[in-house]
Amino acid sequence: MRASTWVRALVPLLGVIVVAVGCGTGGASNAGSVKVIAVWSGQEQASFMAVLKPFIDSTGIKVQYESTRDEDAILKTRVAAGNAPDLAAAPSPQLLTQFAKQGKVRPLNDAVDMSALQSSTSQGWIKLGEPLNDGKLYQIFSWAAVKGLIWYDPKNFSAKNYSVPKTWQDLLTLQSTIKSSGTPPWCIAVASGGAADGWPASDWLKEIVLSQAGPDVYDKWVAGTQTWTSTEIKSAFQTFGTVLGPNDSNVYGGKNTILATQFGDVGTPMFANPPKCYMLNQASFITTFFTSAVPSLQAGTDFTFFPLPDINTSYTGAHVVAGDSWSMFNDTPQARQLIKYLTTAQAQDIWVKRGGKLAVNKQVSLDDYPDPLSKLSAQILVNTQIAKYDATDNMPADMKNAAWKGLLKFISNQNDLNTILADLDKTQKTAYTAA
Amino acid sequence: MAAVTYDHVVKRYTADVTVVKDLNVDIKDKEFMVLVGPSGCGKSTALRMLAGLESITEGQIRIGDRVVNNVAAKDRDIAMVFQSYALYPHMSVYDNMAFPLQMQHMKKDEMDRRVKNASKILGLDPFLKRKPRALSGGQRQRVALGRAIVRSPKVFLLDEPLSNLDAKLRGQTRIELQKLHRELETTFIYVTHDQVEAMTMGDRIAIMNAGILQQVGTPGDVYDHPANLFVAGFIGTPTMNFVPVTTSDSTAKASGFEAKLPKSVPAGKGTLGFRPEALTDRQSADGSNLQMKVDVVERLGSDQYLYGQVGSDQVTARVDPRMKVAPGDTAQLGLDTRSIHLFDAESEVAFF
Amino acid sequence: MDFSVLLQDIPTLLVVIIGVPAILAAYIVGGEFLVRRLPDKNRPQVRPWIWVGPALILVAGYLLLPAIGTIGQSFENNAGNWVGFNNYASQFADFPQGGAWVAIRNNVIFWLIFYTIFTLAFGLVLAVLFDRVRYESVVKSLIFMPMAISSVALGIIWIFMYQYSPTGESQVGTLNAIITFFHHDPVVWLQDQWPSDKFNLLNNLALIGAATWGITGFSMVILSAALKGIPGELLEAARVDGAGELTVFRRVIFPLMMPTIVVVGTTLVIFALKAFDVVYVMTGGNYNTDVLAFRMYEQLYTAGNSGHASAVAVILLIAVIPVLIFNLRQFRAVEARR
Amino acid sequence: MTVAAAAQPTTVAARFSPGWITQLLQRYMLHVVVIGLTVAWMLPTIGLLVSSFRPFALTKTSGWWTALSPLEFTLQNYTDVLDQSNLGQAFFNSFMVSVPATVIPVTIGAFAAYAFAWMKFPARNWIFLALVGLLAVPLQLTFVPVLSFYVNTLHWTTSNLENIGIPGLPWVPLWLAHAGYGLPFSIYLLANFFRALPSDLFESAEIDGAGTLTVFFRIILPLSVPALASLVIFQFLWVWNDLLVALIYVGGAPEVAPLTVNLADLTTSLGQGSNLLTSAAFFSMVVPLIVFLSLQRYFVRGILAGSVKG
Repeated sequence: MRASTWVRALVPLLGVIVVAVGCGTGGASNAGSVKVIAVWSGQEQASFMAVLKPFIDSTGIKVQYESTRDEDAILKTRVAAGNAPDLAAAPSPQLLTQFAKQGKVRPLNDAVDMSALQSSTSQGWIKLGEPLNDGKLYQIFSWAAVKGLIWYDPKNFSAKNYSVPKTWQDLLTLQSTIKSSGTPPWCIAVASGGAADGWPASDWLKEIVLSQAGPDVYDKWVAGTQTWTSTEIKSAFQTFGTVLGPNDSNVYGGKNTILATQFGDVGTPMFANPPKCYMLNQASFITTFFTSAVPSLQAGTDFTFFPLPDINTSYTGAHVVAGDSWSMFNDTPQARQLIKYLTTAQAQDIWVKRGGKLAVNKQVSLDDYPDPLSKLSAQILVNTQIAKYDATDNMPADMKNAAWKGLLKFISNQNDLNTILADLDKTQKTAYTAA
Repeated sequence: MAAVTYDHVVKRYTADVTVVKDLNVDIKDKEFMVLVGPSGCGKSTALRMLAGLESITEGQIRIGDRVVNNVAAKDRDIAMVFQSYALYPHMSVYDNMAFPLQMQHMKKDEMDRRVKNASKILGLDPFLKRKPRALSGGQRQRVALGRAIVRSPKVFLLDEPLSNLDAKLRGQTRIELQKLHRELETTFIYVTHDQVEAMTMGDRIAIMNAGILQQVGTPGDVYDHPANLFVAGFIGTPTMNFVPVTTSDSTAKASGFEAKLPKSVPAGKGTLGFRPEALTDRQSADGSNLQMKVDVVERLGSDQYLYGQVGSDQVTARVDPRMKVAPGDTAQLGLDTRSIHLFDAESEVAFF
Repeated sequence: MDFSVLLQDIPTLLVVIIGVPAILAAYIVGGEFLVRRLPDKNRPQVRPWIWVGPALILVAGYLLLPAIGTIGQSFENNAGNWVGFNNYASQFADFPQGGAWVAIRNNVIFWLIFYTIFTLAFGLVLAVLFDRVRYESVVKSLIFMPMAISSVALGIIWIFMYQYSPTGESQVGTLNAIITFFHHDPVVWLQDQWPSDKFNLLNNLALIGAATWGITGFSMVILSAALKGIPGELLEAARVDGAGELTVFRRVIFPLMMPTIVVVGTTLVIFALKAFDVVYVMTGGNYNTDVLAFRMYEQLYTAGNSGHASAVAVILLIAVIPVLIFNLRQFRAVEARR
Repeated sequence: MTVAAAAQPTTVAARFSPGWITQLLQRYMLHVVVIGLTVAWMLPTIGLLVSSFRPFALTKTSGWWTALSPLEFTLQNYTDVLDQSNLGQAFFNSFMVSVPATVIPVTIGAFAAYAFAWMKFPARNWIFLALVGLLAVPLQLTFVPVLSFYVNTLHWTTSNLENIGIPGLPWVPLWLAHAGYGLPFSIYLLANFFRALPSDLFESAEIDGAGTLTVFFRIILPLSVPALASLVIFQFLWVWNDLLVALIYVGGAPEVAPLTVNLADLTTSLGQGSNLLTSAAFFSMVVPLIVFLSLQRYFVRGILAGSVKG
């Protein structure tokens, strides 16, 4: 066949394409739209969509929501390539702070009604949104979670006549009482599907640093000016060591189980009969894992929590919190409208009612929380005297990862502490300048 | 239907690798020309240059009057049968044969007629729907021929087409090919390393060695009057006897005998050549007789070959099968000096 | 759940399914059409570029230029200032546990050797064995099945397989269930400290095993295609010559499959050097299971340090060079045989 | 064969060995080995399959092999996936992504492989080597430069491509990306295959009057069906299962996001709903398996047999 034959054969095909192209559904939506990227998928995405619904209905603005588990990679690529979304929410403000430093996100001072924000949100949360300390607001927090909650099964406690510890000493006593009864007191699980392994252990450390060494050390630690080898941080590790016990003997299954178990499965041994451990430390969201693994569990009767007792009484009422923060990459009217909406009690209330999150906005009524436990944690959030944001989440990503990995090493061999801390110091030197 | 001319053709791959050196051959229209030579002598390259599969470094190749150096293979009006047959494995026998005609955009009925015709000539009718893998070696070979025939080309090129066949089939096919040549009345150019094929099939033979054409001529010519030592040794089985001699005037003195030469030659060193059939048990009239110490006796029924020593030279003789001789005997043999050859020791060119 | 959209948009799908190949065919036919307008002499000079052109443009745009940029970036810090070999120095610092050493060891020793050999060997053995049974297509499809599983799902499956519960508890993970069935203590596959806590082999092998499981279908299918390309007469001839089955395999099948084995082997070596998914999903590079591609990813996206990331990527590219030299020899040899 | 031969130690024969036992062993050994290996290979998949039908709570406390006693199966995981994901749209999107992203690199790769295998041009071997070397480039490194080229130079983003209204246009960057990333492997595999085809076939075709195109379409492609089929499968699988490249180039918007993105979204950022991934994995496997099974028959014995061998 010569070329001409091929050409003849192709003409009808090309015709089809041209016709198809011509018939394509043209036209863009004129109502305007906002592109949003966040990590929420699955049930969380459904909740977020419910939050957005009244906004879309009233303004007609289309919200193009993209969820991604790999937010670091996706967002960094998009932003670097100049294809940033209009708004992004991140579970770790550090990512957004990086963009603030690079000048990729817009200050929000004009975008939102600052006076309204100040009246509805505590100063601490607003302060967290000004990471560059230049008086400009780069991030706005919408929902939060309380960390450092010690979960237990009240039926187990009453069966053995254990009482909820009020002081750190009480906790240590309870710990050894339980241990001497033949059951390890704690359940700890730090696996998180690969890359994020280790973060649940950091919850312990952060809480201990804040409660033992106080908010100033905590802030310096986050900022990278408090070395890991300093006595304060080192003794925080050692305190965590007393919880773990020698060779992790205070924990169900020892180090192998701690390292190999997914954090969501941490509660399963506690609900076994007889219980294989009595307590675990997790943030407020862990309840959904409890109930999906053992659907018969009832909040309040089968599990409840007490806040981690204060280690150093001079810092009473100190708590680590975490939350979702928002940044604006493109200053469009639609983006402004949406971020403003997200600060309102109306918007935050919707997710609060659906469960799993606590509102940052003080105007959200405590009565809107769906169960007594979330109400209790919301109360802690509101009443906390010293609220500090999740330390590792606020460190540069490199530092954060190194800290998580260091904790994994610490769990596998507590005797390596000095080496681990020295390595972390090395990372600390580079991580803060790199980004 | 066309003559083919190689005119000072050279094929060079790199500066120091020249595979065909200054090839000059005129192949007449409708001639069956065989290119023969040991493997690596450049004969296939010469054929592939003609086919248009290799570029020509220097010189010209003409088909008819047309210089084809820069003509694409498909436009040279030739057909080629490959040693491997090169059948398209995914096409039926029919499609294989029709393929070149489809390439010419031939009308379907004409194409059909030609394929049917070729398949009849070659006896392929029962196999037209089969794929090549369902055919025997001989049948595949005929399909390859058929694919060449259908095109009615000006020139047929055959590159060792029989080397993949067994001995018996090869003999038959040799005859079929000659018949085919007569029927088609087309120029055939046939490449082989087998001198028997060359001798039996060629109208003329072109013998090549190391890229150089040694001699062109009819089989008889080449056999009886080899141009040089190489041709003499290459053509004929068992091979010609070569004995180093010292010549003076018209006698040649070897280590074990003396031979009378038909012509006088300058005195010096040379190589005397004679075919086994020139050395018989009949005594020579001119007294070129010699004694052979027999090592091996080979009886073939119609012939009897003696392998042995004459003086210090290894020699083969063809004697009457009735002659009684055993290894270890000394045989009295006569050399027929009418059919001896003498080659220059240096240039290896034949004096006669 | 709504499949109606699928039906609704089928015309679009058809346009794309027909249109894309049509455009590609139009390109090559059109290109050839133009080539034929050229003088005879120029055609062989122009034609190859028409045929390789689109491929070269795409590869240059998506891989070559970014790769060149990467090499440049590996000598710069984040601010774009020239830092010489500093980025490399920090990768090679603190032998044997610091910098990129663990990743280099895992990639260049563990992954390169075990992954490549396991996959080739399994693929070859399965291809040869399956060639001799009539239900070949069924077993082949079953072995191939893991290929159809995405890396995320593959990670989930193998986290399942390797799951660990403390000694004495009922094991949920398949492998530990088998092991404890034989009265052995359960093994912590992914964290194990064997043979020593600075030199973990077992958990690297566990990851490599999971990756091998996923990719063996690939090597089996290609090797099996090559095996089927070997003419039966050749094997019969060898058998007639008195060769045993092992000899037939060693002396006839294996050499004839060699070109294909080289292709598959090269691909696997490169896959081994690029290993990422399994590590990312299953261990996150912890417990001495780091690999270069994952380290690069972490440096790039987590640490936000493009200089370090680029240096790691360049190390990875350099590791491929021996493979390239081997390939160059291989196709020179093929060329010489023509 | 090797196993069957090895499984018959000669020392046993000396003691107790009625001939028929040895024969029986020998005859069935192959099948035992083949089926044994296959079952062992499938164990992880079977585990996943069984788990996908078990209630989530049970999978946390007991192994999948205990599923028969007590018999407790549920379709919950499957119905949840159907309810929570937008499978219809996602399947459609996946097809819109995978088909062209397979066709383009395989076709363009075949063009180039033909040139690399059978045409002469300057620096041919070096370009080819560079291609193989580029196989090793970590894709993550290329995202920013490529994407910024789209955005800053061509002003192409998914949403404005979508707005033009030509069907398939939003996916064009993704198609080309997959083509770019898949081409080195396509070319490497095909060129090696093409190179192994007997040159006599092409020369014969050339004399028969076939042009470059005819040789390519009527001889090379039909003869390379096994290689093309394998390549199509691999490229299709790679694209179908890809998550990261899709997220980078088209994003996760439901109108364009392929199945992988959709299924990954079934779990929350904290990992809740991971039970759905078991059933989701099977949803995502269906199409690749159909593709494999339908192409399977092209891996036939000896497509070259009878072409050039005596």
